[in-house]
Parts: sequence; structure tokens; C-alpha cells
Amino acid sequence: MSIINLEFALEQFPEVLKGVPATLAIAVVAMIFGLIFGILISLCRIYKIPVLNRFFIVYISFIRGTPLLVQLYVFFYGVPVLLDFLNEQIGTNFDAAQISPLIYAFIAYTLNTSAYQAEIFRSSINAVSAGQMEAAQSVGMTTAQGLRRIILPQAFVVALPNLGNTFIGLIKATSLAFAVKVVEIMAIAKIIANDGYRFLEMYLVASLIYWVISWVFELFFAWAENKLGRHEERIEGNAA
Amino acid sequence: MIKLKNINKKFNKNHVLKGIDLDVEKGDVLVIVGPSGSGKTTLLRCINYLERPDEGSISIEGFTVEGKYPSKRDVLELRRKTAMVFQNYNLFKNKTVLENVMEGLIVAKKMPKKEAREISASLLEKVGLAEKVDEFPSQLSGGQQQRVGIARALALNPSVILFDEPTSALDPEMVGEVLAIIKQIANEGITMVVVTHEIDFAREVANRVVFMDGGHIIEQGTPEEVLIHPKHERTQRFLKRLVKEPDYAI
Amino acid sequence: MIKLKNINKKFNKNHVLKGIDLDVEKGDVLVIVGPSGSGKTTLLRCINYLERPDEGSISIEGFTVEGKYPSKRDVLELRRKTAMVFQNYNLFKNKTVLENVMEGLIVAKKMPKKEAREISASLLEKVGLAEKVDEFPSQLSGGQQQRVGIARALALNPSVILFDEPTSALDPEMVGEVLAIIKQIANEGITMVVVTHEIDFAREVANRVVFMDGGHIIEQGTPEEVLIHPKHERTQRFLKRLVKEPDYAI
Amino acid sequence: MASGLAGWADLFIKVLDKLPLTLLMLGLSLFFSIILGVFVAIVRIQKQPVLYQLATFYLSFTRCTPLLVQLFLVYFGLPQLLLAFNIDINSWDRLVFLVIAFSFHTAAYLSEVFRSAYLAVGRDQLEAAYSVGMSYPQALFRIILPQAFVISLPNLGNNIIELLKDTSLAFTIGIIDIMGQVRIILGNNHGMGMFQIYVVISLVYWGTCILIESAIGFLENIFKKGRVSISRQ
Amino acid sequence: AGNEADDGKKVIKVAISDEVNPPFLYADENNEPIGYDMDYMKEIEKKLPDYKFEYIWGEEESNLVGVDTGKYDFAINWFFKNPERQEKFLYPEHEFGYSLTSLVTKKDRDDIKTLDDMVGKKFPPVSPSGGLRAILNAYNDQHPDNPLTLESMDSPSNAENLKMVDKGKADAMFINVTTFNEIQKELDLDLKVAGIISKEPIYAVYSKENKELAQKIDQATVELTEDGTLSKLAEKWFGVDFFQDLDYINEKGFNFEE
Ligand SMILES: Nc1ncnc2c1ncn2[C@@H]1O[C@H](COP(=O)(O)OP(=O)(O)OP(=O)(O)O)[C@@H](O)[C@H]1O
Ligand SMILES: Nc1ncnc2c1ncn2[C@@H]1O[C@H](COP(=O)(O)OP(=O)(O)OP(=O)(O)O)[C@@H](O)[C@H]1O
Ligand SMILES: [Mg+2]
Ligand SMILES: [Mg+2]
Repeated sequence: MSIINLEFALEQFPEVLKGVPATLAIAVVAMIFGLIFGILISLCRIYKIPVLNRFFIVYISFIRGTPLLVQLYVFFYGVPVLLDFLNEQIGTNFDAAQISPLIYAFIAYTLNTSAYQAEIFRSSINAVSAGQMEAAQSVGMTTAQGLRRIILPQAFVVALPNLGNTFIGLIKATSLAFAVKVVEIMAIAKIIANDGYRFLEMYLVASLIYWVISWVFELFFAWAENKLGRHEERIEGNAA
Repeated sequence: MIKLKNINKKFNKNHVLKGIDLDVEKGDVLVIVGPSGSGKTTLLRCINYLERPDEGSISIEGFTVEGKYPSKRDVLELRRKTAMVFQNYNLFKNKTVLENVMEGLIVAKKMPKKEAREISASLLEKVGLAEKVDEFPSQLSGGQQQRVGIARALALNPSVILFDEPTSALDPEMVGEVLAIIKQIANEGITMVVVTHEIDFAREVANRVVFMDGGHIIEQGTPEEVLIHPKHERTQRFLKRLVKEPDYAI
Repeated sequence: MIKLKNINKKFNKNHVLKGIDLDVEKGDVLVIVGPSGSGKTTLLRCINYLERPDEGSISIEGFTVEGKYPSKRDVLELRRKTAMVFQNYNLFKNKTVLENVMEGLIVAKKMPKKEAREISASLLEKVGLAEKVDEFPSQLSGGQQQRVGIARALALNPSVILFDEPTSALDPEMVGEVLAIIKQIANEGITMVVVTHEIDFAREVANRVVFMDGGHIIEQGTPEEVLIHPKHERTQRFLKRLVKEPDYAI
Repeated sequence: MASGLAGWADLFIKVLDKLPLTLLMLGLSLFFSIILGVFVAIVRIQKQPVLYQLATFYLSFTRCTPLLVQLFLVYFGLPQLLLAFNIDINSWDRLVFLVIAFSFHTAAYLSEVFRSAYLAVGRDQLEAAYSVGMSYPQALFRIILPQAFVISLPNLGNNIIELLKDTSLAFTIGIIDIMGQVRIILGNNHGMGMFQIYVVISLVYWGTCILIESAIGFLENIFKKGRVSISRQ
Repeated sequence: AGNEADDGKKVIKVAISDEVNPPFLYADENNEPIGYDMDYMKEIEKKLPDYKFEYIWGEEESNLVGVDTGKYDFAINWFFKNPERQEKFLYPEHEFGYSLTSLVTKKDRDDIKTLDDMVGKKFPPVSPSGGLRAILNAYNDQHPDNPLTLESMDSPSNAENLKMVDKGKADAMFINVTTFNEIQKELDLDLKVAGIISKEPIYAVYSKENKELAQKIDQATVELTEDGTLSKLAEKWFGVDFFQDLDYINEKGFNFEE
């Protein structure tokens, strides 16, 4: 008997595909908001904005330092307790059971990835030469304008490979959301696998799906890197 | 027009500007000459607060900014009165030649794109770059980049233009063009401060010359006074090399 | 000594070097002049294969490298025979001034550190940077950076030194120093190719001059022949500006 | 389970007891993944024909499939594969399989970190190195990588911390690390005291993370010499 | 697998699961496995002196994959049998113990006795893996028109789930009686076992290649059952001999009703 029953795996493909929307929703929502927060946080750190700089150092440390699972639990178990408390104290009538687990996932994943993206942007913004900002200011731009029009577009090119890492990491990390009842690719795979202990088959199916999704995004990131980086005379290999 | 009072600037322990006072009249072309490392670039950068002086005040058209920690709004206003040509060009790497020139017009001056494009294209033609408008800075030769920098500053049409060695990468032909342009806009009443080490160029373009050394202004006056009949011994020594070898001069 | 044959180079469709042939003798100081964008820098960069020519061959001291895809070993050997001063300095940003100069000696020439340090320090003193040895390039003025670049190339003591506008950021005093240094090492038999747009400097330093335009060599000969009595109309026009305004020249 | 201060302390001691093992896995995996990561990055930057395709495929596979699956492949699949060639590695320590899997996994991510940092170092730096007669490897190690290293540090931090947390997968193949310890305790309690246990494990991870962050910050300070940030103003 | 130990015994690698389940299987202070399963293994070891058992902790899924690929010889925890699984793995013929599954509700409820009563009612989240899930899935397969509503979640906490039932946020929890009793000792919730659903035989799980070993152990298991050793172990760990029938067990107080 062969270890992997391919026929079984093929049969289950459509079922597992049903998890794709949840995976994509969490990854894309978290990525987009994470991008925005990440940039803002990195700027607070680069410009050493008094209180915020300290705050975000701790924030980044905390978010990166504790397991994502724990962060999910904090919202999943914490919010209902908080709502119950509110209901008692000020007589509101929130029903925690009505909140879709997806919402907890959105919040937790966004907060989580923001911390990582803040570090990505801190490094890529610092890689842009200071002269670029001076030039922007010399033509009368405000710092904000200079950041938006000159610095960030250049920093983005540097950041892209790392953003790719983060996004693909995010896609795979959505499987953790099963711990708060979000049923995505890996969750479905596990549920099916349990019946006949066909873990290998189902992991194969899940991996393929993850791979295809991520691969599409890999292509996208590579394309974007080329497109956005066209202005640069890039240091290439050792040719000449 | 421009009034600098007691400008002091230190980099750590290196005291680079030691109480500079300077007045420039409207429409003046003030040339600053001096040995390498004497603080010319630093002084220029202080005028639009790219470098914050430790002490002193700067006024342009009666608008004064003072001290090391002025408000952002004041600094922005000061900068909008000036434009700058950098010693190392500092073009926007992610923008084409044309966009480099348009950028300030669109963003800081809120000019409509079409108008900005026309102004920029015509200036780029003036400096001989009509063919290069769609290239990125990384694809240009040194002199071409410098000319983009000049066009970028001119396009803004500010009250004051600060030039940091604007002809260092230019051949004699091009130097002639730039000279003509500077003279022309001086006639339009724009004030210019030019740092240069090309004494020939200085003589032709300046109506006032300042000689700096070691963070001090040593001598100032007309080009004649400073560059041909310098009074101060340091200035004489600085200019000596050119005078000493007359057989090569034309 | 240096022999270029039929060097052709295109950037996409822009044909920048159009079949350049050139011979330089040992100990020669060859100066290349020409308008901005004419291909001077590109030619210089082809000589040490920083830019790969699309066609043609380059020999230095009889060692020949050819075509667009030579072996890495050949290119390395060619480069070890040369040193270069860049138009925009290109200092190692993560190294101090002293380390910038020592780096090539230690790594490429395998010189003991102590010796490398002595040579470097004495060269830096020569170009007036004794005080700046422990600073980083970002803390230097333009002229100071350029001098570090010059010292870095000189330190290597190669057969050939390529200078790309080595005095563009230097004041007349310093230009004099550099001139003296170049003359001195020419006497030691080092061959030099200098791109410059400072005609005065070219006259004094060169024993041969090449005038380039649009990717061609238009004219070559002694400084006298090319710079004072140019035969070609293009050369004459290029030099005209200086001749036209004799009242400012000394 | 015991509650109160003694309970907490007991829990902490049990978890901390496994910290050295976690750090060992982290250190070994990091070491190998940096080496492999630099290599893959350089191959991809240089675009050398066959190697490039291989590296890109490797990158895609390791980044895009779950780490757990890779761990299974190495731990369960590799011995079977080798057995076909009459090589029996089933008796190897589980730690070895773990380190292999994690090194391959993390190296993929690190290679992108290094690649982006390498590309952010200007080409002028490489040319300058060539002009003083350095070979490519010399230029790489003396000029380019030191500068790329600073740029990559924050991203390196991100990935090291991810790796730290990934080590918790060790328990799936029976290595009792700090997370494994916690799961055993949780199992013994039928999931009671979950809150307390997760507080403890979070604190232990966070503490380790702070150590990593301090090290990264320290390195950033040392290596940033000569660099000027846009926030200079 | 299958190395020789120093003393010439054949080493058997046994995967034990972290989804531990006292008193079947759990860990002592030094993370050594203890419980009914381990005592059973010790008895087996006495019967089969040629083998030396080596225990390896791991996640349940990983353990099964390991058995599947031949990395481990067999896995032990409290695996239930079903036809799909039998296709994949080798189950011995005879069980070595039982697990009693039950529905737990609030003490004042009488409407829930069997799984049928749970149609249209709410369970707390169920783990995707494990034998309990398999029983529920099987029920749904048999009643495609009236299925149970199941909500899945990765490693749900039994204690949290019971609290949900206690607070009225779920109607009943499907849980092992022993597990419930252990938790109830600690939490003392307002809950009861409303009905025993099944007495599930439990097995060790072997890879299909391991016929010989499985047979030998199976043989030993039969002997241990017949000579009453396992009954004694059951008394020791569960307070009741679950080899007897359900009525006897209920009488003996497996049910936590007072
Ligand atoms: N990397 C590049 N990509 C595309 N075009 C380039 C590149 N480098 C140079 N060029 C073009 O090649 C031509 C010659 O450039 P080069 O730098 O050799 O000029 P140059 O003679 O040194 O000029 P300058 O005196 O201004 O430095 C220019 O038109 C320039 O735009
Ligand atoms: N960012 C900096 N940090 C530290 N020192 C600096 C910095 N910028 C300039 N300096 C020092 O200040 C002095 C003046 O520099 P500045 O650039 O103003 O000289 P300069 O007159 O423009 O010279 P050059 O003609 O060579 O461009 C120099 O000694 C330089 O080393
Ligand atoms: Mg300067
Ligand atoms: Mg040039």
C-alpha cells in the first residue's frame, strides 16, 4: 500500500478550496491595514517622536515577543468578557456571540503584522539617502510631502522583498485562526483528515493550495519590484 | 533682502561657521569663494535651514527665522522663498528628468500639471536636455545631472536661489550658457548666492564677492576688489596660483 | 602602454562610444576634454571594464581584454593595473577616510596593515586631510571627499590612473596641489588619463590632449595643438567662450 | 494545579527549564540559515542560469508551504528516502531533523532579507571596490555586505523572532521545548488554568524577544557608522 | 524502525500523544508518561521480553504520520476504531480498555439524553481531531437529513467548553466521562452527566507493516484481559472495572450524580 492515497487527496480538493476566501480575506485585510500602520509606526520611530517612539518600541516588542495564538486568544476570550462587563456597568446590550470570529482575526492579525511591517519600513526608509529629503525640502515640500512623493516610493522598492516575506507568512499564519473558530484551508484539511487519519493526503492538498496562492503573490511582488525599481541603476551581480 | 546675523554652526567639536554676518541686496549675485572645507556649503545650507545653525538669525525679504529650533511652519516658509542647486545634485532618483523639475511646481506651488510641464520642458531645453526629459537621473552623465539640478531650482522662480558649485561638472560651453542664464534672471530681480571655485566664472557672474576661510568671512567687495586686487594676505595667497602662471592664461 | 581598439558602447539605443581608437604611451598624461554627455566618463569606465564595451579591445601593458564578456580573471587583472578617481567620488561609506585609502592596499595588494597605514596617512597629509583621517565620508565637504578619492587612487601605485574630473570640487589652491602631484607621479612613469573640463588645468597637466564629441574622437595632439590652435571647427567652437571674453582673463 | 504565588513560580521554573533547549534550536537554525540565506540571495542576485532557477524554486517551495509540512518531510520523509539508498538515519537525534528543517525554512526568508539589503547598497560602492582592484568576493565581504548588514538588521530581527516562535513546532516531533512543556501541563489539567499558562509562556517568549531586540539594536548602533538618516533634519 | 538495544532486545518506538488525557495517559513532574496506558504497556513488556519500548512524546497528528511512514512502530493514547481508519492503519483485534462518552448538561435539564436530542441544539466548539469528533461525524453520516450542528476549533479547552455549558452558552458538551469527572473535581460546576452515549473500545494504532508485533501484543492483551490484570488496572485508575457492562459501570458511580 502506498503511503499517500492520491485519489482521496484529489477528491477532497474542492472541499478544502472552500477555505480559500477566509485565508485571503484575513491576509489581505491585515496586509493593507498593516502597511498603513506599519509606515506610521516606523516614521514615529525614525523621527523619534517623543512619547510615541517609546510606546511603539514596547508595542513592537510585545507583539513580536508573544505568540500570535495568544494575541488571538486575548481578543477571542477578552472581548466577550469586556462586553459582559460593559453590559453590566452601563446597561448596554452587546452580544459577544454575534461578533464573527473573522472580526477577531482581522484585528489580531492587523495588529500583529503592523509591528513587523514597522520594522521593515524602518530599515528601508533608513536606506534612502538623506540627500533625497533635503532635495525635496529645497523645492519647498513639507516633510510629509517629501516622504510621500520622494522617500516612500524609493523605500518601497527596498521593502518589497520583505513585504513579500511578510505577506506569504501571513497567508500561512491564517491557519492559526482556527483556534478562534475561523475555518480556513488548514482547518478544513484537518477536519477531513481526522476521519480516516489521512493527514499526509490532506497536508499535501493544503500545501498545494497554499503554494499556488502564495506563488501568484510571489509573481506579483517580483513584478512590482521590477516596475517600481525601474529608476534605479541597481547594483547587480559581479558582471563587469 | 537676505540678512544673516551671527550665524554659528558646529559639527560636534568642529566649529565650522564662526559668527557669519552677511547682507545681500535684491537682484544681487553674491559669489562665495574660499578653500575647500572653509564652510561655504554649510553656510549656504544654513540659509534655507537644511542645516540648523546653533546660533544666529536669517531673514529673507524681511521674514526672519532664528536659532536652532524654529517652528516647522517658519522653516517651510523660508524654504519656499528659496531654491537650491546642490553640490552633488541630489536629484530625485525615482523621478524622470522632467518630473524632477515639475515636482516642486506641482507639490509646493500647487501649479496645474500642464503649466508645470510647459515651464519645465522649456527650461530643460534651455540647459540643453530636451532629449533627456524621460530618462532617470541614473542614466545621465555628471554634467547632465547638474543641469537638471539647475533647471529644477530655476523653475521654482523663487526670491532667492542658492547655487552650490553649479558649474563643477560643466564644460566651458555649458558654463557660458549657465552664466548667461544667471545674468538674465538677476535682471529679473532674483537674488542669488553662488558658491564656486572657478574664479573666472566668479568674476563674470558676481556683482559682489565674499572670501571665506576657516568659518570666517575674510574679505568682501566687488569682484575687482576681492578677486583682482585682494587686500587680505590670505586672499592673495588663495588666488596666487592663477596669477603665478600667466603664460597659460589667455 | 594603453591601447584601445574600436571601442563601441551603447546604452539601449543611445550609441555613446562610436569606435574609439586610442594609444597612450607610458608616462603620458592624456587629457580628454569635450562637451557634457560626449562619452568621456563612459570611455574612462570602459578602460577598467566598469562599463563593458559592446565591441572592441583594451590592452594595458600588453595585457589585452576583449569584447563584452571577458573572463572574470582577466577583468580583475586589468583592474589591478589601474586605479580610478570617480566623478562623484564613490567613497566607501562604511569606512573612515584612512580606511578608504588603506582598503585597496590591504585587500587587493595584500600589504601588511602597518605599511598600508603609513602610506595612506602620508598621502592624506599631502592632500591636506591629515585632520580628517578618522571621519566618515558623510562628514566631509565635497572637496574633501574628492581629495580622499584622489589619495585612494594614488595609494595603489598602479600602472595607470584614470581621473574623472578630479578637480571639479577643488578650489584653485588645491587644484595647484593636485597638479603638482600628477606631474610628479608622471615623472615616476605612471600613465594617466584625465577627463577634465577645466581648460587651464588641462593645458598645464597634459602632454597629450584628446577632444571628444558625440562618441567620436574629433581631434588629438599636444595641448598647444588642440587647446590653443584647434584645427577642427567643433573644437574651436567649444573653446570659443574662453577666447571671446579676454577682458576677464588674466 | 497549584495557584497563588507558588503556583506561578513553579510554572515559571518548569518553562524556564526548557529555555536553553529552545535557544539551542534557535541558535543552530539561525547559524545555518544565515549561511544558506546569503548564498541563495547571491545566486538570485547574480541570476546565474541553472542555479538561479533552482534557488527560485527552492525559495518558492519553502516560503509558500507550511513549516509543519516541511518538518514532516525532513523528519519522516527524508529517512525513508535515504533508506532506499541503504542509509539509515532514523537513529539520529530529533534535534538534527529539526535544525535541518528550520534552517532550510528560515534561509528562504533570510535570502529575501539579504537580497533586498544588498540591492539597497548603491552600485557605486561595488564600482569603487572594483576600482581599487578587489575581486567580487572581496568587494562583497568588505564593502557590500557590511553595508547591507545594517540595512537588513531590522528585518533580520523580525525573522529571528519568528524563528524563535516557530521553534514551538519542535513538540510536534516530540522535542519538549518551552511550548511542549506548556502543552503537557495544559493536557494534564484538561485545559484548566489556560490563562495563567499562556501568561507565563508569553512572558518567557517576550523576555527572549527583548534579548534578541537588544542585540539587534546594539548591532545597529555599531554598524550604522557613516550612514545618515533622512531624519537628520 | 527496529534497532537493537545494547542488551540485544528489539527496540520498539512508541509514540505517545500530547493531547493527554488523564488518567489514560499524562505526564508526571519529570515529563515521564504515566497513567492507565503506561501501566498496560509495562504489563505487555513483561509478557514480551524480546522487546524494549521507547516512548516518544509528540502531537497526535504527527504521531500518526510517524506511524504511517514507519518512523514509529505504533502509537498509543486512546484511539477509537472506525472503518476509514482501519483502511489506513492496522488495528489489533482486541481493545485494551474503554472510553465512556457522554453528554454533559446543566443539572436542572432533562431534555437531553442522547445525540438525537442534540439536533438543532448547540455544542461548544469541537476539536477537529480525536475520537469524540469521529463519533459525532459518524452520527452525521448516518443522519444526513438531521445532522448535528458542529463548530470546529483548534485545540479547544475542555474546561472552557464546560464553562460555556455552565453559563448556558451551549446546551450540552460531548465529552469523555473520565475527563469530565477530573475537571469537575477542580471546578465543581453546576453540571451533570445527562447520558452515556457509548462505551468505546480503545486501541493502539500500528502501521500496516507491523503485523507481527501487533499480533504479539494483541495476544498478550488477551491474556492480560483474561487473567484480570487489566481489570485491576482499571480499578486503580478509574475506580471501576470498565470491562464490565454499562449497567454495572453506571451503578458503580462512573456517573457523577449525587
Ligand atoms: N547608465 C547609463 N544608462 C543610460 N545612458 C547612459 C548611462 N550612462 C551614461 N549614459 C549616457 O551616455 C552619454 C555619455 O555619458 P558620459 O557620462 O560618458 O558623458 P560625459 O562625457 O562624462 O559627460 P559629463 O562631462 O557631463 O560628465 C550621455 O548622453 C548619458 O546620458
Ligand atoms: N555632516 C557633517 N558632519 C560633520 N562635519 C561636517 C559635516 N558637513 C561638513 N562638515 C565639516 O565642516 C567643514 C565645512 O564643510 P563645508 O561642506 O561647508 O565646506 P565647503 O566650504 O563647502 O568645502 P568644499 O569646497 O570642499 O565643498 C568641513 O571641515 C567638513 O568636514
Ligand atoms: Mg562645498
Ligand atoms: Mg562624466
